[in-house]
Amino acid sequence: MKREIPLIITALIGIVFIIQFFIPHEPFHSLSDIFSDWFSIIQACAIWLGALNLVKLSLDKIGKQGMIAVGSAVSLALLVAIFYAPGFLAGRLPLILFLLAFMLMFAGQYSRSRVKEDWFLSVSTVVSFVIIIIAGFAFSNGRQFLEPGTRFDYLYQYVYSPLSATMFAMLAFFVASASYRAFRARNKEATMLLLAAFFVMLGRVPLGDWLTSFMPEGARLSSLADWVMNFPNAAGQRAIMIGIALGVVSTSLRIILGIERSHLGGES
Amino acid sequence: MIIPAARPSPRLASACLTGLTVFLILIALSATSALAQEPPDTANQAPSITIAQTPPPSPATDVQAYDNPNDAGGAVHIEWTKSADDGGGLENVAQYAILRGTSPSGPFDTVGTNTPGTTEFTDGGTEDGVTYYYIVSTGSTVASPDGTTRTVWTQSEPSEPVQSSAQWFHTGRINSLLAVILLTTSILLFINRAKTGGKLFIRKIAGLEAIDEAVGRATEMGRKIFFIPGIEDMNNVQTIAGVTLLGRVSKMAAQYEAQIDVPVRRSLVMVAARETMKEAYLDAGRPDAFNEDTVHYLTDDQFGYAAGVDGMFVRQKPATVFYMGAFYAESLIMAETGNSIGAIQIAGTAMPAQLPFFVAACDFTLIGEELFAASAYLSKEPRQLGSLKGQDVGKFFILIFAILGIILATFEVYDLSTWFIVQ
Amino acid sequence: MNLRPSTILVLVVSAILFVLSANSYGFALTLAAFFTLGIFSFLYKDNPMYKFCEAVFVGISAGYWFVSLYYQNLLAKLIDPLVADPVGSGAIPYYVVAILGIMMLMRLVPSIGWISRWPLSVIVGATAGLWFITYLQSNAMLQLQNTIMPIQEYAADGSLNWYQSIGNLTVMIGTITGVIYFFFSKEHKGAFGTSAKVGIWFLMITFGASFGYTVMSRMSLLIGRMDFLFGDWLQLIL
Amino acid sequence: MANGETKNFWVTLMAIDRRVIFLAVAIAVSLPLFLNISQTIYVSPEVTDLYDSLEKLQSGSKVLISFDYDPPSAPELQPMAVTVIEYCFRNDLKMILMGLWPQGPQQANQALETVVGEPPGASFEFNGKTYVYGEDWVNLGFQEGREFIIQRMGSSIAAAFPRDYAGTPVKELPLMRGVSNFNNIDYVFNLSAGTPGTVEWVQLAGDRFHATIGAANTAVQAPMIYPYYRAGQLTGILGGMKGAAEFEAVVGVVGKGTKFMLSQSFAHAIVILFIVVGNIAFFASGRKRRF
Repeated sequence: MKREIPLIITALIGIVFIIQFFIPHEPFHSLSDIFSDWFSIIQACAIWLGALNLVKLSLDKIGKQGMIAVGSAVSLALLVAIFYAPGFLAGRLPLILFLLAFMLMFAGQYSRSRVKEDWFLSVSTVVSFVIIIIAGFAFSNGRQFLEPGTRFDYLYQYVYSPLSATMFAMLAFFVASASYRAFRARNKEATMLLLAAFFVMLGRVPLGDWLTSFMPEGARLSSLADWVMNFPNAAGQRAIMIGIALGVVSTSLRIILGIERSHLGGES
Repeated sequence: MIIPAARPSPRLASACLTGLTVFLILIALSATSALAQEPPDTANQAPSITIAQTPPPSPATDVQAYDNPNDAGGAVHIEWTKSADDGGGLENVAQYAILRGTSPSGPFDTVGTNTPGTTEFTDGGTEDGVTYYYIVSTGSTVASPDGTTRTVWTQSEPSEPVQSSAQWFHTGRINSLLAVILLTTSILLFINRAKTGGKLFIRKIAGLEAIDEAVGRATEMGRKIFFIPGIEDMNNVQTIAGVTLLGRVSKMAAQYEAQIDVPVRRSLVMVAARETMKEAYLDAGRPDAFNEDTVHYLTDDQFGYAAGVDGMFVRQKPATVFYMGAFYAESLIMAETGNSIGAIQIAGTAMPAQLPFFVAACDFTLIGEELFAASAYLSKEPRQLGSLKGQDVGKFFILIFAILGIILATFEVYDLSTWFIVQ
Repeated sequence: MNLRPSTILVLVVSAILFVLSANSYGFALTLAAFFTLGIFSFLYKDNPMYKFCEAVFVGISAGYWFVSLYYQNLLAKLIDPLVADPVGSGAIPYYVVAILGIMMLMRLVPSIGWISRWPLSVIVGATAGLWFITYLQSNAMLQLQNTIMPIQEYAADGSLNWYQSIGNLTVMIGTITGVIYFFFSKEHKGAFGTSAKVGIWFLMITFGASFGYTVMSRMSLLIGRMDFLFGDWLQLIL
Repeated sequence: MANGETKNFWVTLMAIDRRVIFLAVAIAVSLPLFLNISQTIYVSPEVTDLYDSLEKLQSGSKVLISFDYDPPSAPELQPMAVTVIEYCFRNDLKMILMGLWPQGPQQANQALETVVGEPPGASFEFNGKTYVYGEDWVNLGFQEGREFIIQRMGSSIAAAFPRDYAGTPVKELPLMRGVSNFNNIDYVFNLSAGTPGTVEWVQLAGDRFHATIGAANTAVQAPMIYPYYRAGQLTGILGGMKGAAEFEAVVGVVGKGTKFMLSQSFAHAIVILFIVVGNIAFFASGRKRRF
């Protein structure tokens, strides 16, 4: 039951998508459309699951003190929200459901909470999560929550964007530091790699052309970088691409036929 | 191995049967009640069309409508010859409107428009089995005396009657079907042969010898070995391959009495890695030397994990570091630190964006599929071995066709490339 | 860090009030700059400020997805159609997927978490089925198709286009030797071994190009942040 | 011993604090933002090809622009988004905006705002012409479902996106009348930072449903999609910040891509310098190993 049915579902749905490619006739066309829609919704639920799991984990770390704080904050927020927007309860079913679920989870965790060092961080996570949820569900004009100027958009532009963008911008520093301390022309292969990287890095910025401005046009670094990208790079990428494609085909086949089951996660 | 091999069982068979029944019911349902019915097209609310006498553009001619090929029905393809005033003549064509009716005398409703210069349109809103007639109306914009603009239209002759229908086989995809059959059979055949104990040859993989040497070095220096099985969970094939290689490294370490340390990011990986190591130590005849805490969970956070591993590197100064599995941006941070403390580093990953950094920062790198090949070679696991061989069959045919095709094309004998176009 | 619950409460309430009331553009930019600098502070060393920003990031992004998915997916694609037509036969698939979606969320309850394998197998099966075809078609067959071409290519005036012809030859050799390198059923010896060696050179050039481009990418991200700090926030760049 | 001292010098140099390197990078990247040096932008063929394919579109053609990226990749992709939107307005192309990443529709709105100069709202004046939401452009919003959304769009766009980003049913938007699937889309412009992105658009929209696709990519992803460009599965590639600058050059706008090129030059120069110095120090300090 725990293993067989998932295997059958996997096989049937996989086969429908393959058959549909060769047989455009019904019912395969409609089935593949239905399954595509299912995919979309289940995937959304999976991401919801991830978000809720995160809250659960954080709650686990918060401990009693923090629980009281967060719990009070949430109740307070709810109160503020109700007074702030009359008729609030009418069109905001998901928010209320979420808050109820949150309270339940909260109560559940409360009974087996352990105080940990990083509870302040967990509180921050939970509070930020709750804030954007309230902003999104209660104060951003419902379905028009993405319009410029809503509170949801505000949080997106001034909190979410800088945080995520800076997180990734840090990689620039790490790349630079690694290029100083780790990237060595230690053998023929690495030397070749670094040389190609040089040409591409220089050729893809105006600096490269400026350095080789004594050369005739067409023989400057930018043209060389073009050539590297369009021919040897394309060739190497194509070889990798073909290899990966065959790998994907064989993995998919094994999954559909139930030979590969690692996605079902260990024992039943 | 960690994953139990597939075993057909009576329970499975009965479950299959149940599933098939459900499936058939679903099909029946969809056939009778059109499950994925889309809301009706609102196309006939298109702007009303004025037929003016002056100055009319020449009409489009030779309007041909036929069933859109290789589809699930519900679409008609329309082609026409451009108006004489489109790209010539008066040069006043602003757009084409495509109109559809159920009798040659009308009424006709607009189903879509297309830009000047075009000669075809697909109407995706037809009902199968209904006879339609199409006309193409050529529009040009004229200014009225009061300053506003309006569109004047000239209609073409109606097309011959047409019905849309669904096809049972997509004729442009026969080559694809052959490729599917070829690959599927060869992969399944090889898996089966591996299962029944047939010998399957896999070439020597240079990275594997480097592993032995690196483990030996750690013993000589009396320092630790670190093994990082990537940052993905057990559902990633790269992690599985990484854990298989961990088995090999552990066995060597047990034999040489070298110390090994495995920090992981996912709890499931921790469980799998412990199992694998326990088995490897048992294999090496040193089950007593295995300590479960060798494999330990750090944190789920990507950069937090990298920072944690970094700290361990700096404090414990390992002689050898292995990176085997799926990596993202943190690869760089770890490889840099490993390099700065002078460890020998061996990496293996199939993440294309991280490979360059591993090649530049590590002493040896298993590139892409080499990771899977190494894992298959070591584990002798029928699924992995068989798939690898099956893929090799695919590569073999690709190589043959490529070389043959290039020769034929260069000497202008035959264009083999047309065999591989999939519609 | 040892904050008392009362302090937290004050912080939280002020944060919420702030979200509800603040709309001043200048203040918003400072807020954004605060988070930017907070993350960058990690470069000096790991510190509570960074950890706080990271924690906020984790919470905000989870909440962002949560809200976004509700309105655009679950509401538009599941609840709307069910509300519009709750009893028709067209509603059956929606009920099925609603159940599957709930099964997915059941993972939150460890004792019946296994039921989430059902919806998971829909995801896995669909992906496997679709990829099986798309990768074969786009990444194998069509790539092979484009590798098969005459080496020589002529310019419009009928003369040999050397640049393109040499390029074609490069692509052919690179692709073929690269595939040979990833061929595991034959020992790398003799002519086959030489080809594989050429293949690895091509792969190295490819990785070099990737390397250069990745550096380019990472640096661009940093430039974007610096532009924000000095331009948008401090208004130092004209 | 002199030799020993030199060796020590290199060893010290190699062990330099990471924070010094970080500071050097920060300066190299920030300083050029304040400078104003004119640079010649060389335009590569893959950008010219993409521009030519856009030029072939008649006025009134429908262009689908998919925003598959989030704020971290915005420095690279936002300038391209702004330029392509400006191009569409100039050439009277109808725009259908959408996102396979949830942040996409908001990035689309921001790009529109950059071009128009104010939040676009329901209609606005631009270059003396009035543009109306629903007739000249639509924003379909985001749908989760990765490549399955593209697959679904192949049979019905209105089914894949039942409502636009603001909750209006897509069937009620005049521009979407007569747009049933990719058959009625003249061009797909994909701004992509990863998965789902260009690979999926090529595999499904391009190869299966025969749409014409132009790709704008982050530099990390760009090298991997060159085989598609060579095989004609893509009309062209804009890769990274340089691609953005080149695209601005061919379209004839001066945007952030061009502005940031100087910083980019400095950044590349310093990375190359680091690699060279690091390697010299490595080999001079004699830390070669068996491998």
